[in-house]
Amino acid sequence: MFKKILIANRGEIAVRIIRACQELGVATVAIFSDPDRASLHVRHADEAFCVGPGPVGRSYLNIPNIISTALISGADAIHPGYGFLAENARFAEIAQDHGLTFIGPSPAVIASMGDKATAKRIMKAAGVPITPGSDIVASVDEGQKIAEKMGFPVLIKATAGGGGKGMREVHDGRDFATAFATAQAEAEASFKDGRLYIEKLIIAPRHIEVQVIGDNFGSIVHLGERDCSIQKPSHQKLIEEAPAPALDAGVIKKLHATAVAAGRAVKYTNAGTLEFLVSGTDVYFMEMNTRIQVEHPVTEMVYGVDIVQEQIRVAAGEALGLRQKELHPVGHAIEVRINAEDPDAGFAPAAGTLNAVEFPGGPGVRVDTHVVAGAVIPPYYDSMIAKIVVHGRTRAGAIARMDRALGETRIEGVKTTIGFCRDVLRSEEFRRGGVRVEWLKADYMPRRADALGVGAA
Amino acid sequence: MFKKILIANRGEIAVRIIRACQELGVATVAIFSDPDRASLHVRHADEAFCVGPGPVGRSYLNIPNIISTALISGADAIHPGYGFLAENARFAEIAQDHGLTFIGPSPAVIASMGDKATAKRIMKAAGVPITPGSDIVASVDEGQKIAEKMGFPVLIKATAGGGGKGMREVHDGRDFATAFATAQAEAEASFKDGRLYIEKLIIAPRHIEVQVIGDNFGSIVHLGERDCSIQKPSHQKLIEEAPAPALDAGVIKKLHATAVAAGRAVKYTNAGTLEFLVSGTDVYFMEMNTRIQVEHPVTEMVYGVDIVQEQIRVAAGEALGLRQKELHPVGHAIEVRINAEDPDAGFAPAAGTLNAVEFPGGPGVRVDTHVVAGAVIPPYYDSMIAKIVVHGRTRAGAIARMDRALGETRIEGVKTTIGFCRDVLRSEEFRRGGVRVEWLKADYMPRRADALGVGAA
Amino acid sequence: MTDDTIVARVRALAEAFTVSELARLTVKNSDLELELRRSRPYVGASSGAPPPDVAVVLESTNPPGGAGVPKRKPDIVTSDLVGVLRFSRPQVNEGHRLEDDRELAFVEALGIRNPVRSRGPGRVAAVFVSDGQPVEYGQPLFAIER
Amino acid sequence: MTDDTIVARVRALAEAFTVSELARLTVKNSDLELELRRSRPYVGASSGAPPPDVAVVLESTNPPGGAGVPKRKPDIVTSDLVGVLRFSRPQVNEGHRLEDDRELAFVEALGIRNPVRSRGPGRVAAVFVSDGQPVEYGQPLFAIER
Repeated sequence: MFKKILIANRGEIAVRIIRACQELGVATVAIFSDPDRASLHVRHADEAFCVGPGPVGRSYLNIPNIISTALISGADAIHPGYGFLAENARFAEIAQDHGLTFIGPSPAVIASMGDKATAKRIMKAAGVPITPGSDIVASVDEGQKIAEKMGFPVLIKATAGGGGKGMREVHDGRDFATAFATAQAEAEASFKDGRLYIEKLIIAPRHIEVQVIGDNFGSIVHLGERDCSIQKPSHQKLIEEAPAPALDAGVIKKLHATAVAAGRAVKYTNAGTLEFLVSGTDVYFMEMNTRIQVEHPVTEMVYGVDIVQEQIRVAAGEALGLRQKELHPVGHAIEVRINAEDPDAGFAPAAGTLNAVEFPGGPGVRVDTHVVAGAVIPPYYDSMIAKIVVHGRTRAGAIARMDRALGETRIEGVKTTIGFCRDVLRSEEFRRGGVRVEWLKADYMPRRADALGVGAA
Repeated sequence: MFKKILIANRGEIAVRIIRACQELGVATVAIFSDPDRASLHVRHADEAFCVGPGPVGRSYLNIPNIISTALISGADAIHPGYGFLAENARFAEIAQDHGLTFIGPSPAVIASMGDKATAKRIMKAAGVPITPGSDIVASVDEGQKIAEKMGFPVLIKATAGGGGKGMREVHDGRDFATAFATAQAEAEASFKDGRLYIEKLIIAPRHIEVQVIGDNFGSIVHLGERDCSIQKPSHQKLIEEAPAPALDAGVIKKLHATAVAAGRAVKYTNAGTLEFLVSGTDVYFMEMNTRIQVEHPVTEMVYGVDIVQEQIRVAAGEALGLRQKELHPVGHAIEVRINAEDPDAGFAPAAGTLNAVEFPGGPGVRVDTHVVAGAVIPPYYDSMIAKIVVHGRTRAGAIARMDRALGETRIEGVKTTIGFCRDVLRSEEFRRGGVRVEWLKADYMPRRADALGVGAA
Repeated sequence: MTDDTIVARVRALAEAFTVSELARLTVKNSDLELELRRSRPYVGASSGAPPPDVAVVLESTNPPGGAGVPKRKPDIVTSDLVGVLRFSRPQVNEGHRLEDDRELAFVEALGIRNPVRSRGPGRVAAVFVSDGQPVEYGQPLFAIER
Repeated sequence: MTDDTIVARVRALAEAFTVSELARLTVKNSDLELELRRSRPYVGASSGAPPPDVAVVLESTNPPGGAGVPKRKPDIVTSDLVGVLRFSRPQVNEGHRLEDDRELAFVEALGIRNPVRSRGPGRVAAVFVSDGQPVEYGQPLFAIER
């Protein structure tokens, strides 16, 4: 086991990692930027070094200062958390070059999964289902043939596309030629580049992801799936749960098997997540995240596994202590992200001082945060200030518990997502379970804006 | 289900019960005494009524005011929590007479289990093993015979006894006559009453208790055992855990079966606990507590069951939703009681103002409390200010987690049990598991006092 | 001092007094003079007897004002019980003069009418409650100027 | 103002300045006059270039004291890097007069010696660090009176 780990991150995830280290008996080194001096991660760590001013480029992305901190403090490993340098293969390499263990997969795997095209190619070769897509289509006739073979509906997309320009959904073969011509004309006009390709249209997909963890000896297990379909219009996740509700048992089995097969194919080590779009019984690989994720606690709660501790253990060269046969989810877990932002004003971030901070407690409630009353939310970083996670025997019990927990939560001084998320949890669609990714933006938010009499985001 | 429940209690258990009600969608009425006006249970409840001044006789034991509060607020049930009126059969009866459901067993069961002699007689008749004991022994010869039949070691006790006077341990039959004579002389001298009786001496017992819960239709299940052997010299519990460590599987099975059989014998309804002394593979019934217990969260964490919600459900006439076959403990849970008292001064209670209050968070940590920063600990009530409960996959993991959690806990303004309990958790004996009840007082505390250079408690 | 402050101080002192062995307690400082007397001996909370009555005399000791005489603070009559308040007939209102000690209202609790008395003559300075209202322990009901 | 307060204010202002597009920033109020200048153009944090140097001039604008002239607050030279501090030879000590801009020390980080310069002549008013000490970003190293 490591003697001392440097945590190359801030916020709740830095606190989370320090907790895992403490429980493993490993000393911790925190890094912080000037405005984070009073943050909980600085207080909880054994040592803490200021690595730069507020802007991330000069502090949390300041590779020389971070590596230097690791070296002068005598750390033997670096945990990158999520965001910042977590999926920076170069950083992982530099760390290794300086004799520091990077707690994550190999730089090569980080790099290949970081490039979406490479990742899809590798996954396709490993037999993982990906969204079917063509190369550039030379003519409308060729396009028609490809689309017929792919099966409708399809999406005609401009290679130079963006913002929906030069994009057309086609649900019936008879409409293909017209749609192709319109898309081409629009692409020409918008980008001066009329080249098109065709992709299978995934109808009303849900965002389902599977947690995997592997060791250096070829063992790899999955820790089930998470449903992360409640996303802001910017596609940032807002509410996550495990297991995925209202999902066919066969699909769940397929997701788990696919995730483990994909992990094996890339000889994956450490914790990672395979993100899928799920539509009906169809499953499509989107991307693989080669790091711990914000929403990992819902998995921890249903599997009773400390994923961050496992990350550290396998990085230290221990064999995975988890056996797939012994891993069964118990009950249901939900996470709500408390962000300092105004959901009814397009989730505009709200910097400021937290005049009052009170978090919930009692049975089945977990709070991960780095703030206390009086904390200042600096403008430089993401707006998440806490994660409230609950566990219940049933999904309905977990929803009731989250409603109760959010009712106990009090944040004063900045607008937050608390009330918005509480309302979402109370909606009939969420309670039924299994909403598609677009639901929040396309259905829920306009309805809410109408009810509140405010402009839609 | 009930519409509105009055919580006839204060402190963390009142908050705990309000949380269960909220998750069940039941409205809540809090009662409070003048000095508890700012307590969290008052803030979290839907309604709150002051029922009297600080002294418990005029507030939390003020039956007329409590029943009147229930009636004028339109409550249809009363949850008594623990302590105060929780095991007062008369209160349960009065509540029922006023059309209020008392959330607990029937007044008759409360009364019979509340009288220790009656409880032992009933349990003995039901085949539950109790500490063997004789009636008054007429002569030394009769005593010798009884002792030989019981098997040594035995305890000779004065019927008028107390404080160890007139009490003698006898480990060998040859020493009986002398010990009997000495005890008799001592009892005569101390109490002017030389009558003696003989009890089997339980060697180095552990305090193990079993949680049961029954419904109104004859279903009863157990939720496993808790080890509560870490007790203050006053025999108040300080650290509890589930499951019991270092305990023979056969003994555990016997405890569970005995508890369910005992519950069935008294037609037990609602939640209750059977307390046993365990010595080697021998098990002796001590008493049954006919209420929720302080340490119920360790059971909740390993079984994933909300015991307070179950109490409310069965009291509302629902059939028990728990099947014994589906109830399996997962991992290990430990509870530490944070009391406002000085462990190194005989656990002297410390009233005062909590200048700073910070509780731990993160994975596997549960906090039950009624205090926030600035709270005043009134002198009228027990000194417990919070319970920190942790869950881990293994006992070692749970101990490491508790150590971490206690390290994050900060209470300023009064002395607390935090540091003391942290030291106990770090001791070799606790880590090995299975210490006897007397260990803390007889071994640990003198050793600690020596090390600290302070007088033993 | 606001009325709320007075009520809070009276409550705190009355509580300390109630659990004490004292028969009479007098407190004087710059802005408050307060005397607490038992109307009958304290018999203990656990005996099931009703809590002892506490008579409260409040008097300002501020330097005399424009009128040349100290203005007396009114007595606050509070509820010892949780129940529903009912006015006694004839109903007293603000400004009403009480010739003698009389029953102003009763707190109905568990079917029993518990009288609330004026504890002597005076002028009803304020009525804090309405008929049929639930009241809690210590809740101010009437203010009486002596 | 204590030195700590000055350092904190300088840091906050220097940070705001660094991310701004400004070439020069002057702040004056009752007890502090501060001027920030870039020694070379700001090229952006993500370019991999070292962070821009910031020259700090601190001057008290308190009314003249007994001597009749304002006493200048010293410049605080801080570390831009995390590393191990080594004094340059010959080692400067408190009271040392610097004729010109010179290298006072270097911060050794990742095997590279990063010089710490006096940024002009002056008198070494304080040395806050010792040889071989780990230093963090923004840590005060020397105070120089101009």
